[in-house]
Amino acid sequence: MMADDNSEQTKTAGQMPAMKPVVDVAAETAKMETDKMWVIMGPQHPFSHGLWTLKIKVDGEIVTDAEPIVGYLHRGWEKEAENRPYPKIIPMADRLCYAASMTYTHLYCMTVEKALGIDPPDKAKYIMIIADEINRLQSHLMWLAAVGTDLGNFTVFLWAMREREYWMDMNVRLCGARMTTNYPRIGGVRNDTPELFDRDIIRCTEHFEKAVWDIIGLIDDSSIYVSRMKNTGILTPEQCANLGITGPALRGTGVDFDLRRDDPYSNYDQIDFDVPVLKQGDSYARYMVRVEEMLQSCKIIKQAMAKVRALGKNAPYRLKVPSNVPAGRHFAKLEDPRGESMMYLISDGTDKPYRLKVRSPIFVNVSASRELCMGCRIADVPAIMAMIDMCLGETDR
Amino acid sequence: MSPIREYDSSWEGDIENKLTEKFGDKIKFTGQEIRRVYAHVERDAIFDVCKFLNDELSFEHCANVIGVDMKDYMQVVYHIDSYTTYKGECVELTVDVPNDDPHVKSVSSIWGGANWNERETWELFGIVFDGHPRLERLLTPETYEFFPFRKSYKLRGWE
Amino acid sequence: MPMVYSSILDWVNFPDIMANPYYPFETYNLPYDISQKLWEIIGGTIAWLINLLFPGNPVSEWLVCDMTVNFFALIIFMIVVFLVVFIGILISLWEERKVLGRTMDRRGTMVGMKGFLQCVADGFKTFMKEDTQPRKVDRMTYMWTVSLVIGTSMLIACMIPLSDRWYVVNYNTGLLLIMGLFALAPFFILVSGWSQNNKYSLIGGMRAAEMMISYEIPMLILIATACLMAGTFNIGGIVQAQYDTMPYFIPQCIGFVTFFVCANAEAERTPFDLAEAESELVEGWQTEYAGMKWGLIMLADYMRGYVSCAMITILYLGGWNLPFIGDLNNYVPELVFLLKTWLVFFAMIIVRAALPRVRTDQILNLGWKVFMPLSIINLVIVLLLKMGGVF
Amino acid sequence: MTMDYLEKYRDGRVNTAKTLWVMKPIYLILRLFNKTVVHRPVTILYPYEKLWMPDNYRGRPALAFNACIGCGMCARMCPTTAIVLVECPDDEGKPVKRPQVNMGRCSFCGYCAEYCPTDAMTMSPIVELAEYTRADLIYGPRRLAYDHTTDGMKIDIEETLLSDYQAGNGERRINPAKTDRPVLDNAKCISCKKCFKSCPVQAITMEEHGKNAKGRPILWPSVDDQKCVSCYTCVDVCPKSALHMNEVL
Repeated sequence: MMADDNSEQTKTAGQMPAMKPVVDVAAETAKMETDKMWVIMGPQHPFSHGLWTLKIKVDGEIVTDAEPIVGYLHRGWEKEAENRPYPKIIPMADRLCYAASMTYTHLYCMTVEKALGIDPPDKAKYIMIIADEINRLQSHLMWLAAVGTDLGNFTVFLWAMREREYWMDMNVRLCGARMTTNYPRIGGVRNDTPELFDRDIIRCTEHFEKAVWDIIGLIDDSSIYVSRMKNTGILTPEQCANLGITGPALRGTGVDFDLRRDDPYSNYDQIDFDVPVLKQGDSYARYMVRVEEMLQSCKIIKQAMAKVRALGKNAPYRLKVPSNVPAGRHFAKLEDPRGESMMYLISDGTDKPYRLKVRSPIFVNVSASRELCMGCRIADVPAIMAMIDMCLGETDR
Repeated sequence: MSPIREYDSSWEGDIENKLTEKFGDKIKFTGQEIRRVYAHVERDAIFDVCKFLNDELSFEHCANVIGVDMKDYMQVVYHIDSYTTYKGECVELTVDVPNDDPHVKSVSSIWGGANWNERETWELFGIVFDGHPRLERLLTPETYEFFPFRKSYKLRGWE
Repeated sequence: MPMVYSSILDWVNFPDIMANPYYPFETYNLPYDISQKLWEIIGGTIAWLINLLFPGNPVSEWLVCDMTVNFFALIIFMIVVFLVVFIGILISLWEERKVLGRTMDRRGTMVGMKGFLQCVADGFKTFMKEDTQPRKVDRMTYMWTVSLVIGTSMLIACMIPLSDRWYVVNYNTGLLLIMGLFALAPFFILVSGWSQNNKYSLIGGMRAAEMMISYEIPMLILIATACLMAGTFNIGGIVQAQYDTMPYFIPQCIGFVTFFVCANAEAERTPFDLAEAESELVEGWQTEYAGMKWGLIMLADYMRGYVSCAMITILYLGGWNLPFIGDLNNYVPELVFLLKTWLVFFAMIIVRAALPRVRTDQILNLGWKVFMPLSIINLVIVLLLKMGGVF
Repeated sequence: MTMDYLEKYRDGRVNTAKTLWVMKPIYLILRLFNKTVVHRPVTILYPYEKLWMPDNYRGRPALAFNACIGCGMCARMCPTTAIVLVECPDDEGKPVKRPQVNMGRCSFCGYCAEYCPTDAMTMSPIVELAEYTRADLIYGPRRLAYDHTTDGMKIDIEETLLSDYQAGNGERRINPAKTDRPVLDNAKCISCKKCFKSCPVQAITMEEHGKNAKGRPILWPSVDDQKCVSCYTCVDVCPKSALHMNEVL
């Protein structure tokens, strides 16, 4: 409905199944008198990747209500940030999301740069695009691994983890750490790209573009996988936008919106890439959007690497910034692997923020789990919630 | 949903005009950037402004509801996005809430996505959202009787 | 007439087992032969020692008489049959771990003997664990059902004949007996799931029952088809019929594939492990079983996997005979049988590595809308072949 | 730009005729099985084999004891307060201040190595830090030593000044330790010499600027530009906040 109509999607949209729940819950329950029971999945449950609970009310195998419970990991991140100088928040921002730590660090640095009124050098921006996309790939591969285990296949888990390891190595090459990278700085990045990094990352990209087809063959060419994901957790685009769902889940319903293209930050407007959009609005569409995003990330990395190379070895990559930030209110948005993340900073002229608020995409996405899970079967619950790609570090903050 | 339009620099002025026309001096514009509109709204008008934004201007995504403790008063900040008519546009609405009467009308009936954000703001700042379907503790334990993100709540620790 | 015993060799003699009047089988039985010879050695030595102390006592005589030899030989027979099956199952467990590891680009278990000793270590670990039991379970059903699941699995695993000389029973309806015991477990699982007072277990038990009605009927039709083709319910007869004509997976290729999938479901292996669906129902019907009980359940799972593979070997792959080698088949048919079983198990492992778990409604659809027609088609083909006089 | 994957799979591979189509995954699995049986899997046998790590890998912090000047920049920048300065004897037995790192708190962010003005603190590639008690995790200055420090492990801040960048002279990179210098607010100074005593590089000398009403000399610190490493020690110890760091932008 929202994507441009000249694309092929319109042609195929007619063949898609009508958007209705798998089972008509109201009719089913009217027919027979059965007892419903609450099944509490979590906080220690194989399907909850992290510490959270999903209470589902089941009628036999059919879910009639769902209620997520979060907060087991609440650390008071925002309050703690109010008591530290600006540079010391960067390692903390790494800990917001373990799968794609650099996106949050980048977001934090962008917010403070905005408050300082400076624009980081081009080289830093392109390096951060590379780093962001590496992290997007890592996060998506971790999600792919989780999809494998959630649907009961361990092979996909390990194959995806194997590919993720190469991107982890790229992280190590770039900044010396695998997960909590502490790489972006206010006004640039920590260090220049190391020697031979461009060669390594192009190799890694080319390897991945080939290797991902194996995993795709394992999932998309397997009728069991596809039938497990198709027609489950269907949302309409109106519902999706209203519930605040962002990211691949939103694009899977047909809303053509990507912050990288529609609200460009950090030189993303200089880079040519496609935003995958599908109209089905089911778990399989969300899956396909994410896989295509991984392939697009590879293209972005190649282009950004070419731009970094063109800028030369001596181009500046880190600006010196004052330690005190002038008073004001600023926010920045960024397309996280999981959706739209946002930081809102109120500075009061000292070297510590007055208030720093993080908008986490998962926090809002997971609040829609009732609408996602209604009418599906228990076996579908992991398949549907896997497409949300839970990450508790940012949810509970 | 409405049709998609590509970005045009006249959008911000457009939004300002439409909002001013409808709400007059209840809404005060404090700034403007590319794809950003900043406004300050009176407390009693916030629900109507949000409804107008959603229904008429097709701002269908409420990104964020933020509570801020300004010591003398409190603030609620809304970030509202559009996916279609004003694609990529973000409106920031700020509402002042007095300390002794921290009530503001809930917008979770307009945007389902505001539901948890408002719950979080209530539990951390004590700002009550009238008409919220379920104003309960979400992140902190239910036994908490204080609002930990207020400035009056001091951190204890090494730093 | 009292014999004169002078040396140990007089006590330990290996008579023809068939000559024993109490010999419990009709044909030659290798494990019984081994057991009897073992008892001849053990019992003969004991008898000789006692006779040294008390010459001419009746106990020594009793220890080597026909009836006693038969009795103790049967006890040893049980142990021998069980041990061979047990080691076979441990090898299939090891095979699964290694093959699954290699398909996932990792190494599998690495503890001793190319990882085989990991089975021993795991067994040790589960036996050492504290045997916890939730307070509110229905104690009797909780213990009994799991014992029955383990017990029946072990029983059928031992009852599978490894060759025409390595068997426990040789009924004419031996196949039906095995299938009857094989299909019992889902009932126990259902009751066990209820008895644990746990929602996951309850749903898991329900799923086991739900699943059984979907795969059991096509499976029984397929078995009946194979028996029809061979003209007998006797396992030896089926194998011999295949040796005389051809392995049945050639004429019954549809049935072979269908039976393979059904056997996967019967053994509750990964595409069909709904009853213990790990991602949604923590450990399914096994959730509340801890320590040794859980270890035995795991072992029972592999026993059922072994039985499934053995059934496929018997019904479709020609059992313990290899074609074209004639009399060479008489040397180690048991090993041939086990190797074929492990080969089928390898295929099961590959399927496990490649496919995710199906949903409950999907397996019902699959059972009734795909396997049922396929098995009927298979039956029709066999009937046509029979009527055409090919078999 | 094209979307290869979506073009291929948009409609979904599965239709009713192919409901049982599972052969491609099985083929892929067998292919990998074949490969890993002939060659070896990608996993490594960890305690016996280890991955190659690049020079800039961030394991535990390592300290070159004699290169350290005890300025405390690492302790100041540590986001988890894992580092404290302790007194310990140097090679000649004189008590000096050196950092001590609590590995139980360390978050391996690398700030200590980055901000160290003399590159005495580096990040070593050691990651195996398990100990039996928490007290064992506290690494004293001597225990922090690491013998195989290479140039690749040293990380320096190479910042471009904002003024340079805006003037188009963006290629000049500079370490803030070379530009930022403490500046004295003369009115606040009480001539207590605390900055002079605490300066780790003896960059501060007390210069006399007349006498006060009581006849005592008025001593104001003056900073030697060459020696100063801009470590904030004097700023921190100043009891009247008379010194502040002048950030050159």
